Amino acid sequence: MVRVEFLGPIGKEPMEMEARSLKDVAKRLQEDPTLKQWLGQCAVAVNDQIVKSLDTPLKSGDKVSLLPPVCGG
Amino acid sequence: MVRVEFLGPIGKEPMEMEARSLKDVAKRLQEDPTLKQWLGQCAVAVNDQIVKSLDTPLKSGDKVSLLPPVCGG
Amino acid sequence: MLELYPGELNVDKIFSRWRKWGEDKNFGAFITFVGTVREEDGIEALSFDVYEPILRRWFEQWQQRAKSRGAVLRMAHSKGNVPIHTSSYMAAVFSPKRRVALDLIEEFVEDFKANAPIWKYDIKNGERIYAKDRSHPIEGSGLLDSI
Amino acid sequence: MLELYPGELNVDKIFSRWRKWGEDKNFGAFITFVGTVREEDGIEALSFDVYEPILRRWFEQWQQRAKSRGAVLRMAHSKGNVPIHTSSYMAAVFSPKRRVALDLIEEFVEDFKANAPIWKYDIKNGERIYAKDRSHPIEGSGLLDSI
Repeated sequence: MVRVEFLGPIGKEPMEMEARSLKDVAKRLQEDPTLKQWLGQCAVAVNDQIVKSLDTPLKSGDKVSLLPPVCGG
Repeated sequence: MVRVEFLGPIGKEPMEMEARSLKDVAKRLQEDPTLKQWLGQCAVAVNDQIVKSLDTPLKSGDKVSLLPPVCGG
Repeated sequence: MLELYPGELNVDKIFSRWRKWGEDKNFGAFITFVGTVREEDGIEALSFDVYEPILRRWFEQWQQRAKSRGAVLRMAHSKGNVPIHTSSYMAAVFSPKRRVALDLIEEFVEDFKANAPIWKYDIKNGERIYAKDRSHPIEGSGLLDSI
Repeated sequence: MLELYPGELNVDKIFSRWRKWGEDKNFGAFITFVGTVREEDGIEALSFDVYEPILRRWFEQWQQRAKSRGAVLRMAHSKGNVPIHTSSYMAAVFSPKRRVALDLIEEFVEDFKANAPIWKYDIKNGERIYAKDRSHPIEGSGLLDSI
């Protein structure tokens, strides 16, 4: 099981799911209508490292975070 | 009479001289061997305005200042 | 070197502490940037969410970059509500000479705005509204929508 | 907005006063530059001559330039001796948004170094030695040697 967290304004409770790569997570999240407006704008981190490839492998216990558009300062 | 002042490290007392333009001042100062090392490196102000032309006219009471290389901060 | 505070920053106190830290380290240049909440569009305050683990990694990468140029970075940011006319963000560079400090403060502040994992909300009539229009997708966004 | 002090600057006090002045004026960005005397080549202190009338004109031109971009500049500088590890120079920009402040602090500090009528001396074994090698001829220098 991996844990998916939704940061900042997404305002959604974390989800647990089976996934062997980020591609599995993407497919699963695309089924969720409440995330439709967010997926195209979010960066993704695996265990707090920003990643750039859907082929990023996942193992049980990994944390996937979705980071919506930012504005610090 | 115009008054010529030597700023910062030049360390020379002010001079009074007759001059109708900066060209007159230049000619007079070029005769002074103690200024030889400074003239080529100094900017010039008339009444505290930096000027860029030797044709700048002067009248009695004007102040001419020589500004050697600077390093503030 | 990265400090997070609930609510507004005590700017003078942080400045003074940072300056004192650098005092005996032979830095010739010390630049600080202070970001203050502007009164506009009838807001009472801004509010911030910070995701600390990624913010710390992002900051440490910048600290390494600064170190390779002989400089040191410091940063402070607020979490939660920050009233108008008070400050939510401070950044600083210490360096031996001015050029590196002038370059770094600009690069660091701009990258902070583009990539630091911090989310901003307007507080209006007590409501917390995501500042969507002023927010920027982090580099690499859209990955999960790309199949 | 231009302050001259005998000896070293009280950096914290000047910073705090400047910041308070800007506090209720709805500036979103406040950048300060602090220049500190480095220990090098066995100097005890630096020493400065300032020619105030031209410095004030130079500063007022910059203030007008800043104003046309919605910003305000402040500056403090020492006259006379400033011991190592203490500060001789502070500059600040207030502006509504960060971009103008980042641009202006760089342009202002660089032009200050190139053109402000201030002369620097090393203090070594009690002697005051003109820092000739680190000094820059002001724009337009050499006029009186050009015939």
